[in-house]
Amino acid sequence: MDRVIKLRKGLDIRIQGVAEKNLLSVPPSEVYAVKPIDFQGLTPKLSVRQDDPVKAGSPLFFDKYRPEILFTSPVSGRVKVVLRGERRKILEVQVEADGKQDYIDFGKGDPLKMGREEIIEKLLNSGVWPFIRQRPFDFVANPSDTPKAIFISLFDTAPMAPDYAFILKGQQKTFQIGLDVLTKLTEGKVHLGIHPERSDISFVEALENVEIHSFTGSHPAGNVGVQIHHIDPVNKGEIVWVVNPQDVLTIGRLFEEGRFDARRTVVLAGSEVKKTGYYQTMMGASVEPMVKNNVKEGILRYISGDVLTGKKIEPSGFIGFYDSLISVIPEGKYFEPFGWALPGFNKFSFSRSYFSWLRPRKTYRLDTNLHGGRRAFVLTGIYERVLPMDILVLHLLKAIITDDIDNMENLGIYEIVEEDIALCEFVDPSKTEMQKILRDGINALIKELG
Amino acid sequence: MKDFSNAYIFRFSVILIFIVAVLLSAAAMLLQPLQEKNVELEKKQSILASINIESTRKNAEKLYDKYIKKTLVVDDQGNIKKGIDAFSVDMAEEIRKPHNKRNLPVYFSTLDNGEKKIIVPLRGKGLWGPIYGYISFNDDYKTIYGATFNNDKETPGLGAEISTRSFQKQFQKKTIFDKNGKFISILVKKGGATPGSPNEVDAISGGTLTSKGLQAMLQDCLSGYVPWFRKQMKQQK
Amino acid sequence: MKALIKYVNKIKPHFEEGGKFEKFRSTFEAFETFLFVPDKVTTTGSHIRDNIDMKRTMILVVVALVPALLFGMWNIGYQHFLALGQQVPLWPAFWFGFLKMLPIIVVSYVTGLAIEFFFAQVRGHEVNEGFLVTGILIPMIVPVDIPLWMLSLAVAFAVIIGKEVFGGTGMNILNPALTARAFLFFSYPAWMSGDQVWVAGLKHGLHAVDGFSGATPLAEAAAGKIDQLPSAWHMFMGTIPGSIGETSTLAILLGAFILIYTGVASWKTMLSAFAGGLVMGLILNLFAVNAYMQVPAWEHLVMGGFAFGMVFMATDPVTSAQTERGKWIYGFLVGFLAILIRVLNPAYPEGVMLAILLMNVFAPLIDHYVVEAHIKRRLKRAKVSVQ
Amino acid sequence: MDSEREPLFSSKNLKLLTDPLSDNNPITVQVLGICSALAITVKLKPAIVMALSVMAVLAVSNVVISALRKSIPPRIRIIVQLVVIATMVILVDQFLKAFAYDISKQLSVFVGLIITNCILMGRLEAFAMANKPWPSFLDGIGNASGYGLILIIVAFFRELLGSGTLMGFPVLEKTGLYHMGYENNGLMILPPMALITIGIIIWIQRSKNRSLIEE
Repeated sequence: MDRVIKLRKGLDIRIQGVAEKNLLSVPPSEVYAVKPIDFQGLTPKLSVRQDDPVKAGSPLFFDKYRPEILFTSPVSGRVKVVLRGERRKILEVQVEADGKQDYIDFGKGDPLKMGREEIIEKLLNSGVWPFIRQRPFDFVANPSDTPKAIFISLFDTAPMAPDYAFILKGQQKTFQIGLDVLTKLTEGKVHLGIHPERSDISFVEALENVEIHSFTGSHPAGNVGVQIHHIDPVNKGEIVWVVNPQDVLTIGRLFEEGRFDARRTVVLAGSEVKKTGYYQTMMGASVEPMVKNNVKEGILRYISGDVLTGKKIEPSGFIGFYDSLISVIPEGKYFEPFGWALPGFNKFSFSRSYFSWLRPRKTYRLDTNLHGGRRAFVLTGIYERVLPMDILVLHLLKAIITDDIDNMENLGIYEIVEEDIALCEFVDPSKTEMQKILRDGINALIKELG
Repeated sequence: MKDFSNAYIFRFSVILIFIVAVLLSAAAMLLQPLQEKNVELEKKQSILASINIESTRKNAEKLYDKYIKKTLVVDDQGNIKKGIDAFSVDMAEEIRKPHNKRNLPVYFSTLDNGEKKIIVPLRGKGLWGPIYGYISFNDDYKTIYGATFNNDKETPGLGAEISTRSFQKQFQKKTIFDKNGKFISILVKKGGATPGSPNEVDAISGGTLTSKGLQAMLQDCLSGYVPWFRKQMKQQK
Repeated sequence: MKALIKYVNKIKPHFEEGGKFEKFRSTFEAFETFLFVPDKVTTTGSHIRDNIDMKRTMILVVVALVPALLFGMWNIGYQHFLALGQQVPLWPAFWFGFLKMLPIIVVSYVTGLAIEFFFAQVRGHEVNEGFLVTGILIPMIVPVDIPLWMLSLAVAFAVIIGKEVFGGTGMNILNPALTARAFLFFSYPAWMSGDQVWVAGLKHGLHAVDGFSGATPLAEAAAGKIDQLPSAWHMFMGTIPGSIGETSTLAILLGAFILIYTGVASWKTMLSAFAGGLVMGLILNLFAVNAYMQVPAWEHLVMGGFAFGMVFMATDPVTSAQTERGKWIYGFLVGFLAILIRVLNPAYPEGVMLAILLMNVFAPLIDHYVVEAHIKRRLKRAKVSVQ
Repeated sequence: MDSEREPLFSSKNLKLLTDPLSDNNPITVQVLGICSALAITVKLKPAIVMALSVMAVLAVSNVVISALRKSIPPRIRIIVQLVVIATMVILVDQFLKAFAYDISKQLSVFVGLIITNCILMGRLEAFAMANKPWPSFLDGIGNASGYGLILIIVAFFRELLGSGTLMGFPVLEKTGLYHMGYENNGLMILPPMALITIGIIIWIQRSKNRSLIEE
């Protein structure tokens, strides 16, 4: 806590619809889903068939190339359907809940007294392991690796993101157990990134076996990738692991209660939501009970995750595996006569190219309109202004486009994942699909590395 | 490939060199007179141009012999230098010498109507390379009858305009002395000559530096002739 | 407006894949996006996007050019009537200049856009907005009496040879507007230099009153007539002969403010370019052997096209250095060379054009070294962390 | 001559002549000999003379080297080739100075620089050293024509647009274009324009002939 890392670059998007801080309950969902597409680079292989009965913690599918990594059901019930997309790609495995919530018992345990192997086995068997992801590349961690450190960002700066201080309140004990588990997994330290103004200091101060780092600044200061970059950057050949704060709780509960307890607090936010707030629900739950009769009129976009990096879902879709936020914003399918020429008092922009800079506190009802056509890269210097990392975004992207593997490595592809350049994509006047380009680059790199 | 002995290589080289040498010397010997003639013809054409006589390569020789009656070389004191052929003086070398060492060629011409003209060569520096030419005077030794300038490297459309007839025509009837008989050469005035001025011509618009070079050339080359010109004027009186 | 949207939507299918006018898709797209911000929504990646797009960016540059443009129009008239020995009020002078300027702007846009559309059509990509700026920049850096066919030819040359040969906007190495000017300068020097081209009418036989030379301050300085330079105040305000948009440093600074404030152009490039010019000016002052070299360094910054070039040309994001560190180096060298060429080269009174074009060519090299240094720093960090 | 031998203009031999004109043009495809192309294409006449000079030098050198190919010691073959070219170039230069003085003045050092033209050394080494005199002769003519063709195209445009003349004949003046305000393009006279013209020729050639675009 001695040194505060001040990040000056970045942008807090002034979007309307930030959730109010009240805990709300919601009728339980009837159907739950685990979506293989939530995991980067995963080739799923089913271990259940339609209509098979499952318990909370029963495996639904596993990683074809690392069969020890299981993905398990959050509830007990029956496999309702396996949804497939193009070329029979598995999109969702839906489970119809029986309402009884029978758990598989994985046995309680004190992580501090357990061996590393034992802990890993417990995590793998229960399906909790996939909550641990690795950097580079944002894949599910490989149990045979030993990371040089593990990072947790205790605050999220993305638009309308949940306040973890509010969610974690009172669950310090469980959180500490989760941390104890993680300390056993790495040779190095477990690092916790906090924001002095947004995090609950008393909660943090009491934690043990963890290194705490303070950050200040706008989005993406809360991105764990940005924090890694400033604490202990990932170089070629190095691996670190990252875990979301709520998932530390899930890990904690596995050791505390001996079962895969999928409860999660999910924020419902967005300008089109009538009653925003913190809903007590489960991972994989349908959003339908939350949004039904709770959104405004119009064509809307439902997003599991934040508006910069989340995935588009249906109004009856499911909460993503790693997500604690459901955003609902208006679709932007409309024409705007001479929109590019108007003064634009009502148009949010990072640049001062519209007169909206006159009112620095105003918030905006942002929609999904692209606001322009796709063009070649023309402007320079703008991307680096929203990325508080020592990375030349434009040159990295150009290296990816030209398939220049050496330069991708040299320019830092190991350090960033989609969420880190989401803001660059947001501000880009050329409307380039940067997140997609980056993922394509990572895939190309992995193919090259073999 | 075949392996050749050192001796063979040596023999081969000698024979090759011998053949080449014979070939080249033969060509040089046979062609040199023609080549020198070409250089000479060009010079003659240029001299003729300064007295406003257009010539072709074919008739230059004949016209030159017809119009150029006499040549001589003077020094910058106005004395005639004996034993030097005016035509073979290389101005490029002369302007590198100090004024008092220069050989200054003079050509005398008689036109069809019996008028006598005096021609002197010019050479100086333009913006990018040498500029050169000839200027002819009436036999009052001060009024210009004609002038011709050439250049190798001036900017086309700007400096290179000095080679056009329209620019050269301006010099006709100008004089290199003022009313009081003081030598002032010809001034190439940027922005246009004062109307009616006998000593000024218009500079080339946009070709300021070439124009300046031309003025300097006139000043430098003509000044050497002034003493001799004055002597001739005195004799005429 | 509603009816128009409806109409556009009605004819749209014809231009989409499989439609009967599929070939003209990019032309349609250009017109559609000109009339409206289209109804395209995000599909991948970020769900919300900034309101700024290339059209907005480019239009802001045009807005930034407006003060210099308006001043230029007035100055055309002012200089013209000054040459006639008349003093006229603001509006007649402006009107005269406006009428002079209008055909130049129209020709520039029509030629350039026609070619842009043609290439977009042939290559099947979108029409790029870059020409919105180039099309107004070119008229502002030529003399007022330029024959329109020459201008049209220069625009065509700049767009085809300067841009399309390299693959279109974003790929070009040389600034298109300056390419056009360089084309004119070398092709038709009589129309781009000398004392008669900078004031409307002089080239066409207008007889100026005595004492009015029509020469630009740079031409006076190059000719060694330092004492005849207009006062620095006049040069700053811009009531001097010169290319249409370049004379008023004040109007240009206003534009610079707009560009920097909206973040469209790099303040780093501008600042370092002015610094570079100042440094070279001071060096020349130090070793001055003639009157031109003694001209105070700061006075160079208000003379000729220096300010215009540094603010609007050197900052072109495509042809300038693309790394932030590179921009410092690039800008400095542009300013430095501009004054060097201006003062020490006898043939080209205005060095700004050549300096920028030259540095355009070297910008990728500067970037290369900046990126190399960046990579080296990153690799070093890797070694440190291993220990 | 004798009927058993391959005919003088067999299709294979014809190909030697025509290939370098476009598909394997020494300037636009192999990008050789650009330097002289820049310098002497301001006017059509010198360009033609240059083309003919190169043709003479290349054809004769090709024949000479081809005839001697079996007796040239490999170790000194480059020098021998150079000597043959240099001799030919000097001869051509001398002839031009004697019989075409004006043009030789315009060509100035560039006739001499034919010696360093990569096309010549390239053809001698690649073709004449391995083929009989007659095909070598055709190869020389063909490559020199390919070179000359580009030179002449470039010079045509440069003289027409730069000076308004063709072979010194004022074509544009006759059309009355000048009265309409047209002016000659000074840039055409400057060396960079030759490069740009060649660039445009390459551009057009490649967009017509996709096979020339390398991966």
